[in-house]
Amino acid sequence: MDGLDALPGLGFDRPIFSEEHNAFRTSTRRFFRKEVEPNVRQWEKDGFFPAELFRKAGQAGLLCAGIPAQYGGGGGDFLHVTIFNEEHGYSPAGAALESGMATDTSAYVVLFAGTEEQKQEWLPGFAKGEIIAELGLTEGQSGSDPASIQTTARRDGDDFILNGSKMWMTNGPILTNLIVVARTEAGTRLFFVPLQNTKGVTVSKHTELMLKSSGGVSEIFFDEVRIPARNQLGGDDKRSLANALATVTVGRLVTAARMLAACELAYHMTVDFVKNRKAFGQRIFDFQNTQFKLASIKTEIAVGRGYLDQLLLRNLHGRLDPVESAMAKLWISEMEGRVMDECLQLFGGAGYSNEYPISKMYAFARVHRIFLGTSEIQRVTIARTI
Amino acid sequence: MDGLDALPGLGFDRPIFSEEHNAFRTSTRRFFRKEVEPNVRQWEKDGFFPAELFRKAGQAGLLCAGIPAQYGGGGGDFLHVTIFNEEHGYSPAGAALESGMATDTSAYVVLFAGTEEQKQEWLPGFAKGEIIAELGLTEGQSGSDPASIQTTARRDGDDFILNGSKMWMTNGPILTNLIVVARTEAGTRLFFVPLQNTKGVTVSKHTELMLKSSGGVSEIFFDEVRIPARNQLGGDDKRSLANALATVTVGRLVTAARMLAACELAYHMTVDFVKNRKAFGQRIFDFQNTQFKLASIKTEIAVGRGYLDQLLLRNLHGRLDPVESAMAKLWISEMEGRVMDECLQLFGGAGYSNEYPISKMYAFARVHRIFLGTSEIQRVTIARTI
Amino acid sequence: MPYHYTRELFSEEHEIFRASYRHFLETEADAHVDEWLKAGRVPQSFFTKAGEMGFLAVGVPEEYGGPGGDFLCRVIIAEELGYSVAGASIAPLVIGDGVSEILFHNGSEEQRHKWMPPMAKGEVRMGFAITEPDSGSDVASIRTSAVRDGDEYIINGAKTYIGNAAFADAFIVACKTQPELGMKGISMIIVEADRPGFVRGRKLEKMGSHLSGTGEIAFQDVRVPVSNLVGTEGAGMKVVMTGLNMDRITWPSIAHAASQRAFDETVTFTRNRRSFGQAIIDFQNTRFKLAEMKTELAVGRAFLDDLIRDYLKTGKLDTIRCAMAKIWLPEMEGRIIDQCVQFHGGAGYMDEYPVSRLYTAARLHRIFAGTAEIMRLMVGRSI
Amino acid sequence: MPYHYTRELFSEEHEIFRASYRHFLETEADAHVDEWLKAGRVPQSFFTKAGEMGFLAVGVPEEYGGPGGDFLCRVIIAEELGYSVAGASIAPLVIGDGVSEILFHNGSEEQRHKWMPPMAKGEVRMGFAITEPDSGSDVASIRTSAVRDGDEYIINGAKTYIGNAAFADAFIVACKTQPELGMKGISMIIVEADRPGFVRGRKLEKMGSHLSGTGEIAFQDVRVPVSNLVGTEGAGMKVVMTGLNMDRITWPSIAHAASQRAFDETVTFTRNRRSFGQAIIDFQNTRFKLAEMKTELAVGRAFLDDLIRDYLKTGKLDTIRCAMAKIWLPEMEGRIIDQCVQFHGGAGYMDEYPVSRLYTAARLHRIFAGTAEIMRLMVGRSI
Repeated sequence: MDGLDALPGLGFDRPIFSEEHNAFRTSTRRFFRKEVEPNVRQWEKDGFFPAELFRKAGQAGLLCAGIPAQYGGGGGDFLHVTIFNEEHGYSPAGAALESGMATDTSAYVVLFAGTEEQKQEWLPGFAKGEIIAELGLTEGQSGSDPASIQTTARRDGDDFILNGSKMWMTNGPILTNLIVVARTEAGTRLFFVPLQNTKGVTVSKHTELMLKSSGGVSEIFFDEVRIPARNQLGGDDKRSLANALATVTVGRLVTAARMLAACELAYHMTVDFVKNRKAFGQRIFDFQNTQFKLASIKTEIAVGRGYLDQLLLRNLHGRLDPVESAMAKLWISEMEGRVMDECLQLFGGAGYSNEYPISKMYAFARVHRIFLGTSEIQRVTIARTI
Repeated sequence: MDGLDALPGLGFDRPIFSEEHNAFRTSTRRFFRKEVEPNVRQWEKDGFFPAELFRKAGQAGLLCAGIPAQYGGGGGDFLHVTIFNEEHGYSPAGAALESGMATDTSAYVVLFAGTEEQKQEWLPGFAKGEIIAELGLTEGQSGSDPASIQTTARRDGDDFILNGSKMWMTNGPILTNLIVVARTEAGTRLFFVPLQNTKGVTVSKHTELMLKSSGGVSEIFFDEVRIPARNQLGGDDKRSLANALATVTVGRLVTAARMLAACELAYHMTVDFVKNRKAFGQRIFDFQNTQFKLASIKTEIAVGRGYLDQLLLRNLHGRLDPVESAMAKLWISEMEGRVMDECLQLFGGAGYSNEYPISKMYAFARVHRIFLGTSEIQRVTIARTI
Repeated sequence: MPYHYTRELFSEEHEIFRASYRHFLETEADAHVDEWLKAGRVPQSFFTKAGEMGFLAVGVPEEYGGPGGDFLCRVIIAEELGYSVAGASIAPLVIGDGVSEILFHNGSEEQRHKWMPPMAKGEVRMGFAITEPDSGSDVASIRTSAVRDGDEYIINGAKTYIGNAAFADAFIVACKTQPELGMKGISMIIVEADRPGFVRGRKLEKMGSHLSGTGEIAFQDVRVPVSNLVGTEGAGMKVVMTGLNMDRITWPSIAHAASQRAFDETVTFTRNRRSFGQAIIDFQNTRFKLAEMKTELAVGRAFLDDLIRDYLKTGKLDTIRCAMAKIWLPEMEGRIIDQCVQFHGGAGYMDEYPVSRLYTAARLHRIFAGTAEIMRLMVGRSI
Repeated sequence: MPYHYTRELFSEEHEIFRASYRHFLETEADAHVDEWLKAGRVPQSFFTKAGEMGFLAVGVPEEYGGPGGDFLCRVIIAEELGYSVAGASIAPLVIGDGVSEILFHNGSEEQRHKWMPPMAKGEVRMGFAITEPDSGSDVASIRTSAVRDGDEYIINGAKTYIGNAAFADAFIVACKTQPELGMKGISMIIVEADRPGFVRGRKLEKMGSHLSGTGEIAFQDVRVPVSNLVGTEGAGMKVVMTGLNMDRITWPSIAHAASQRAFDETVTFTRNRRSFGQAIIDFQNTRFKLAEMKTELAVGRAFLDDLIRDYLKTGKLDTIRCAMAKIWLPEMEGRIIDQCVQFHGGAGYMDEYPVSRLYTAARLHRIFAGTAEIMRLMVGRSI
């Protein structure tokens, strides 16, 4: 697990990656080792990790690795984004960053839904880590249902005036932009809204969550916020919302990849722990209960890995049925819940304190069955295909 | 589900098969439709399905499809055997045959452990369905642990004399041969023993099992049974037992394939049922509980399918870690237990009666966590690799 | 090892009743059940003996020919039957004598005097026929009709999944007397099996509980006198309900006892069977799983005892708590017996070991007498 | 909505005690817990008030300065604390007053007179220090030593995961006085926090239960008088045991009450929150899952009531049944609160909703006071 080049998976074949992917993985891992892991405890004390981290990641060529080079991206493919997210999951500091490094998904929103000019104007900023953006969909009472959005954008000459609020905005305190979904006279549209020094924008202090991390979410309020009309994502394209929401597959898959990597990390950490701790004169590993639990965990992870790698490949070749990403998100998040729970239990009292990453990984895992569409919503989506 | 050519899976991509594989699948499916399904109720009444079924399967080219042509086999690959077992699982009459059609695994025992002469002499009989054989490993008190085998073979001139017994011998009443694992002075060896008209061989009436099927298992006793020395599988090769036991991977994978296919069948049958039955004025399908359960089932099956197909491919390319087949057998048999249980529940009272195949599929599934190594043994095996 | 129950809930008299019922099951049922399974039915002699001993129609007072037992006698019968080896095969058949209770509570004096004495003697057995091919648990959608014609009803329709269908001498049948009233137009009518037009349909083969004689019955212009009406016209659902709570403590009690039996069998089996040089019980995984089962059995016992205590105090069973028991105990039974089969290994799949039969019998308990889903609907509505 | 309990187990006097403790928690704890969480500790004023009201060291008789409560008072405290919002943050701290009970049962007259009055007044708090960095639940392997030197012990060693480590005024410390005797060489010795050489180590940050002050303590040649020995030399394990069964009904009681709180919160939340045009509670999946939770709560309640009834009858708690409760109730709590968080959606992950805190607090309950694995070992051995 310690070598930068070793894949901290279960050791089985993953033939989906090229040499170039593996090199990208090494750079990403080095970044987490060098820039994140030594600093994360301090950031927790500071209250939030610095925006600077994005610029460093951009300089290292880690952001927008799957976005075409013509827009300033790395010109790689979907597996590059996946690898970045896997390495987030493989890092023992991963949970302490919350979902903070997953901004590539919002770059995809611009890529999928923006006009040519907008892509050329904004995407390079994403790739450099200068733009830190989120898709602003969820509101207090509406959840993630676009049909019930209350935020409005009213046309006023060459501008739009925004009113409303968005919840659960990851990286709230350091966000530079929000891609706000709002109702207009013409229908529901998206607006690329600068947040810093914009009149009428208020970003709440980040919300107190179950997981105490160095990242977090905020609520963001818009009170008569004036935005130039050219910031309307995709211009007047009626399909811009649908195009933007098509990134949901990207989001679900890379999150599934991050969760699964976190399970593999938890497994290895737990194996290390139980092989080094003794109770009643023998290693904890030597109890049959421990071995049976670990065998079950290893099996579940291997099954999830086999499944997910197949989907990643299918997505790379453009043959993924959208319901498959829903199933992957559903199953892997529920599997992660079981795995983290069992691993924490094998740590005993040590698992509950923050001295080992497992306690935060457990608390982080709990939100995975809720965000990006709850397990219930995924089941509704899947059931529609039956 | 009704077309002979449609894959009764979940409809997702299975790129591992060639056109030739698909044609083999169609033949196999036609065989189950024509030769098995209309007759199985009668065979249940008769007490056992006829040995004739094997000869018909042989004539149709379905047996030993993965065994090299030089030995009378179909000259196909491991995926052919897999397809044969999948089609057993996809057949609504599959559970009523018990494991009865899985004799290809014993052909692999000869292929893996036999001498060249033995392969040439015996394998064509397997392929024609004239030889119906099983590997005789399990005994009353020993389970499947080769170290504690009690059956003995003592050398007497050009012969061996066998004494002992074997349990859980699938197809007992119609078996022509048993590949008996026995202790000799030189170590544990295997003997290809003709059962019919052999002095000293007694085959018990088949055992009363939880699953009431047209197939079944027997106990077979050897009392001073005289066998020519040339029937010693692999001759004096010390590795013959290890070679024979290497077929365990074949057995676990094709059984996993059969179980997973049965899950897919159960899923489709259940969807049909709940879409056609009403309760309280609406279709059973329209209850949210039904939809959520089916969404979970569909997801579990899809995950298992993604996992297993990856392993099948890896095995085809000779890159399978043996522990992976243990994990597949463990996970898919436990998943099958959950799926059959939930499907039966959605059938309600109808699911408990034998009018629908689900009741037998449920009872068949129960043995899958026990045979070919219990779930506990699989966990022990997996834990050794941790 | 006999069934462990909470002794302080029972009187001395109940203890005697329990001991004699247990002895009866051991000698008259467990010892013969394998032959019965081969023959496909329980012989009349069993019922005759059971009647002589006072084990049938237990709740019926002596003046109507019954043994005059109380609620706790019913509980004892459920527990001991659940714990017996034969129970896995015969319980739905034998406990089906709950029909006598329903008929006693709802029937006319004439009906009581006519039916109770032969039922208590084991000479006559009745079935209870509600479910139809297309109705499932949704009683309102039944289609069997009873049309009044003078002093008679003319009955037409078909019923399925009826316990004791193959053997019963008469059935209490749910019929629509006023179809336009839906649920309120249902009446319960006694139909004797020897009436012209009564058709005994197929016996249904099942996964387990092989001796319950489950099957189909049908009515083709069957004429019965109006005096066969149980209770009043349109009161069918009320009649059905009188048996429900009792059913919903009976089956959880059977589920608990059957789980306890499987547990006890498994402790013995894993003590005696060795693997890798040690008794199976001495593997930590075995002990941990057995510890979980023992815990669940204790927790479930406490809940059932609470229901019994409630009944002894109030003379009633709370519908929602019974529904909870009908959810929880059979699901516990499913978990426990599944694990017991697993610890038996291949033996657990062979019918000569009780756990194999207990497993297939248990699967029914989450379905009949109100599926786990219907129970969840009920409890869910109470929130 | 207050906690539902089984009223007939409690007397009128207990009802008054419960009402006043509930009121106390609402006004003095629930109302302030958010400030306390920011400050990172519970203020002295809370303990002073608790002492004045007679809620500390409840089991200690009046002649030793305690309120003289009984077993049921302890149960009431556990239930009400478990049900309160503040409980998720403060329960291990407040219930830590069980130390007084252990000291009272095992201490000398002198120790009782010295420690009980200030503990009952809330002026002094004690910690109970067994676990060491390398010992886990395996008490026999502790290494902290106490060497006799004249009238003193010289103590050296380190303890971790000690509740109240950050705030307690004194600790009852498990030490090896005769290392060669293993388990039988362990003694419990009171160490005051103001002794030279006593080091309060790090406060350990945890997933939840943020106010319990869990942390490390260490001893560097700490000298205490031999009169600080609790009980006799080598009787350490006996002292530990006197508290165990009580712990093992306290935490299951808290687990049940916390689950009930989460359930009640979820019913309210899903009634008020709408999705796709209807209240979340009206989705069938919600009602089915709530029905399961309500069933589990009823079943768990019955088991706890049985233990209480046992105690009231015999004056004792059965070790194995307590272990079963310590397995089953916290695992039930895990299932229920997990599902409650799920039904809250994103809100369930925000600490302003009680279920978020209850979830992280609950995770500890399967670990401390004997892990679920240790409990399975014990129950497994009893088979």
